[in-house]
Amino acid sequence: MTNDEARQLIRSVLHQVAPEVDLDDVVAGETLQEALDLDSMDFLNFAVGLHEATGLEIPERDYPRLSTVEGCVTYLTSAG
Amino acid sequence: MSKVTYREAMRQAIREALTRDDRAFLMGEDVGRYGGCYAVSLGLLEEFGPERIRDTPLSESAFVGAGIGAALGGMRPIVEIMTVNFSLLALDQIVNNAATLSYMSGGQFNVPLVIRMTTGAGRQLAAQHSHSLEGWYAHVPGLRALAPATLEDARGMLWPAIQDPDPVIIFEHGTLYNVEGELSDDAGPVDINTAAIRRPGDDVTIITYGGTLRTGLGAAEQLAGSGVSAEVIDLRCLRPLDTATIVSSVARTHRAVIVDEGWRTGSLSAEVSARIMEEVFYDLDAPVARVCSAEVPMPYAKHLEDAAIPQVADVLAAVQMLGG
Amino acid sequence: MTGATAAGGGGAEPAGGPTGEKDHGIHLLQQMLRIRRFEERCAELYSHSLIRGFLHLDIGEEACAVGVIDTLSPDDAVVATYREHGHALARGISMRAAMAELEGKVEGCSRGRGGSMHLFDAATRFYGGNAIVGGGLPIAVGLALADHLQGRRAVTACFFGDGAVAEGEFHESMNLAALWHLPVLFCCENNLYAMGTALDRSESETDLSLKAAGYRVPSWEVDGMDVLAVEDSARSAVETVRAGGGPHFLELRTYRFRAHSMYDPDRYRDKAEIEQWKQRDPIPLLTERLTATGVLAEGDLERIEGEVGAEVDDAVAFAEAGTYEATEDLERFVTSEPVRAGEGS
Amino acid sequence: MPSLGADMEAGTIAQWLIKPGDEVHRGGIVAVVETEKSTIEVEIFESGIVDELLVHEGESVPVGAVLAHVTSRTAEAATATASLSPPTGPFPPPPPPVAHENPVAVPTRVAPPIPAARSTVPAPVVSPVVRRLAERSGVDLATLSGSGLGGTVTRSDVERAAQPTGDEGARPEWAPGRVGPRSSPFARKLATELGVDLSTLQGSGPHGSVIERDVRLAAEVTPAETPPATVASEDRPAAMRRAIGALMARSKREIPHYYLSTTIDLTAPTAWLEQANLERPITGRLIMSVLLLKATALAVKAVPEMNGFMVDGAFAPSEAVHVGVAVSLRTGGVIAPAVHNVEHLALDDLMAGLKDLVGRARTGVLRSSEMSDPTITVTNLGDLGVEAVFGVIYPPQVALVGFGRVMERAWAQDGMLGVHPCVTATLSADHRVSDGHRGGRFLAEIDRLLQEPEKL
Repeated sequence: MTNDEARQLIRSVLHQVAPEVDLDDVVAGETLQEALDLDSMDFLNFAVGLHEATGLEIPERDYPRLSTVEGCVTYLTSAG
Repeated sequence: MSKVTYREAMRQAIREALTRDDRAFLMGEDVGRYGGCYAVSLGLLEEFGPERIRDTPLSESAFVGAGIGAALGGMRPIVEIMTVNFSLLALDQIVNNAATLSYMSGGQFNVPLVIRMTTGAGRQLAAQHSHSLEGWYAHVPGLRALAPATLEDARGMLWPAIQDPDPVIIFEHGTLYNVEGELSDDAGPVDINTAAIRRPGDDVTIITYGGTLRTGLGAAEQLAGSGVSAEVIDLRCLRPLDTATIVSSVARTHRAVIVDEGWRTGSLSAEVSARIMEEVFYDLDAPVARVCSAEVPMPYAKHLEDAAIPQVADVLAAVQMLGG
Repeated sequence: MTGATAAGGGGAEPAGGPTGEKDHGIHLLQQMLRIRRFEERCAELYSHSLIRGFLHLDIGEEACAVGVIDTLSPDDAVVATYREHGHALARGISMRAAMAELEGKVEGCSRGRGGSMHLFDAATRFYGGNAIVGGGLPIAVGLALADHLQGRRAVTACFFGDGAVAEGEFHESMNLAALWHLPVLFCCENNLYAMGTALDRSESETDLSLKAAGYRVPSWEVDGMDVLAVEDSARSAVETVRAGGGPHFLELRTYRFRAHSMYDPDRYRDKAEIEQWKQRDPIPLLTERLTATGVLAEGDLERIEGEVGAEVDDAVAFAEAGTYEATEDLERFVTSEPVRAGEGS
Repeated sequence: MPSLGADMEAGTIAQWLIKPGDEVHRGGIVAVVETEKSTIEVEIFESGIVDELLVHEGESVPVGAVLAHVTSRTAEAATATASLSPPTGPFPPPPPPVAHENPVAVPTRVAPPIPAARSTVPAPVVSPVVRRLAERSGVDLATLSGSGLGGTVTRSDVERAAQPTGDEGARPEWAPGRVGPRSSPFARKLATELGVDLSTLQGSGPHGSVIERDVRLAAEVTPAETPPATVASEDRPAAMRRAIGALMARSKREIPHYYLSTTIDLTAPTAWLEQANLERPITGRLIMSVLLLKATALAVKAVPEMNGFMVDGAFAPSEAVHVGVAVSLRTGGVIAPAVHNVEHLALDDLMAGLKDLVGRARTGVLRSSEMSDPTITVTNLGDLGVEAVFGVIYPPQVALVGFGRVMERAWAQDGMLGVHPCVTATLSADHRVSDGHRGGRFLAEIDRLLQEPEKL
């Protein structure tokens, strides 16, 4: 997966989880939870969405790696 | 309680009718030696003899008309027609005579006739053995139209039907004959005037009859899984319609989905929908939804037939549309 | 012609009634005159808009109804067509009840629900009044089946026209009655026209008795303009049917003098043909014979005409004095009411 | 002109077969008539001498018109004039155009499209509707000449006459100008019952229609005495903000709140949750909120006065525990629909139910029962950062439990100081039903239950 593809995927999963939010509002380095008001349920849904799109199991201990957009991109691209 | 099939329940009902009422007899194509096209009357020829289990030629109009005449003459005929599609060959007798004689004669004559026929799709029998034309018959004043969807009704509707002084048509959905279940040993006559609530619920009313009862119940079960409480009504008596049961349910749930294996255009579902509008319009929280058969002659191939007739998923989608 | 005997025919004796009494011939004449004068008045009332809907007159064909029905017993059943005023009157429905029905009054024999085409009467087992050509035949078979199953020795007389022979229900019913050996007397009133279509323009085989033969039903060709001939063959057939001889078929060769219905320009028939048949008008035919044999004495005909005229006047007065059923009762009898007269309940 | 069928209205004399002076006999054919359908011979039902033919060949006359006069030959009828016209029967045939004793009145030409039988009637014919319209519009009917059939005064005649004044009185109430939002019939009925002004609502139903739940939501927060909003097209968040404000104001006004707070060590549940989620696929994972909800629902057993409603000034405890879950909407506002019978739900089922509920709350497809029957509310606002939340009770409920953010804290246990995940649990409760002692017991019970997560 390329960086762009990863970004595109994150955007579309976020849109499903929280249709009102816009990824462009997120400043680099800012956590998604803070920037987009995601609660733990939203975050779980976000992880599930990524899982469904990629097949990655995403264990709970990896959650911190997903807290920023950059972290997500790295996570997804490095996973394959 | 015993385990019986719908077919056996129907056979028990015929046996009861012929045993309890000397005037009753069964006639139709292959009801005797063959045992009935769907084996409903298997064994009854041996039990009651050829005068009362009477094979007929392939003359739907003549033997249905003869049933009318015999009823006028004091008998209680049970006429079996193989499928609803074949009944069209006897439509003249049913609509022009059975349904009219009481009225045209100013109440001097009545026609205590029962006509049983198979209806519905689901068995890959294609476009001349599979249609659901119940709505056509339910259109006609002077007829009573019944759709037994359960074992109790298969067992219990025939007796009150033959005691009814007027013509009654019983529609047996072809996919039900092999349905097996527990039936009380003392199961007997049931009411033939009212609809039944087969599953109570609060959020949406699913209205079914005959072959679509199972579809409705299946959908309700799935809806329960996602927290939607669906009430399922089995119309049972298609004419006269039990409007009270329908509208009181919809007045509670505020939403209705009608599942009808007939074609949508000019269907029984249209009638039910209209009555809901007429009587409880101001209790509706969403437009009435209908799930009907596709407007095609029934296709043979399994996947096409499945696509043509109401499925659980279609009902779920309809409920979804209501925002229920 | 299978199993047919040329019963009746022109040679039958006038005093051929069951009792052999002179009165019988007069009785037949009077019955035919009642029908004729009744229907003539119907035509008049129709043109005055007092009778509406379709009105099919039997004029010219009276001998068929009178000759057959006179041989039936009260327990027998009659199924007729939409051209059934004659059959109803011959069977014993009162002229008052029939006329009131034609005027749509509640005193009519069908409470004004049926009109001209649907006269019914439970008391005389008169089952209509069926306006679907061929539709009455299966019902007749069923009535006979009911009699058979209940061990009653009754006969069902079923009237229909030559047009019905083209219907599937004719063939299905002939077959079923023959197959089950049921006591039905099929009476085909062959007036040569199915509405405006001549027999030879609608049937490949115009000898109708052959159709019956195809179902092994004994058939009789009868001069339908000669009431004595009709009666003679009908009596013989009814006796055989009643005795368990299975269904029989009478082809009554007759002719209607008037158009099919009131609104019929009658373009399909030659005027000469009509005039020719009028020479065989069943009423003068019987009158002449009764006169020639001395059965009908001087003044008898005038007396009968007077009685019949008075009966018609009375029926018209009764009908006009009749009442219309309240529209609140519009939906009564769509289905049965708990307590009812008549059989079958 | 005889009637030869119910659908025959008129006939044209194609040919007379008789002339004056001829003798005619009953049953004879006297004329040939052309109708719409065919050419038919006309039969006479009288015998006598023809006096006069009243209709010429080629002329068309309606059914019932007299065609000729025949003098009867019989003595008693000698003075009478027999005619070919029907007598006036008890059952009036349609068009009754001719007076029997006045053959002169036979129309010799039929005016299209129908015989203008009423054309000589002087006064204009006015329907009740038109009369009412005239009254309202101040139009004098006597001044009008009708443009309708047979001189009838029509609506448009009156409207034309009323035009200069531009009268508005005739405008029906349902005329354009009063269009509200699209709404279901039941929503309208309910809105009337509950005193909710539909025009202030945004629909969440099919095609954006206002449906039952929108009305109930509004009714919950808009007591009937609240003056209806005057701005028709207020946006939904603003409407909701107003609604929340009204409800919370009512709560604060009516309910004597008291507040308690305690900190709960979440070490055990956190460890349990980690382990539990390891065994689950990602789609089946649990979140801490589920444990908190379940613990709250079970704690109610020990302190039932937290669970139920104030009804008419008295507390009605509830057997079932329907936990209202405060869900903040990203567009602004908060709603607290119920998860039903939480005390009986296994954690996985509760998780599924919660997931479904939150999802639907945010997409606006809640059921009415979910909106109307929570017996206690839990707010988990802490999930988004704050340490503690002191909520306002949703009337007619009597308690609200708040959970703050799960934070790592220095925590002394068994004489040892360690870093533990902790949460601050708060209780807002109704003093009319319970007091601080019972409230404290309730929070302690939640704590106790959370320490044994495997039993939840």
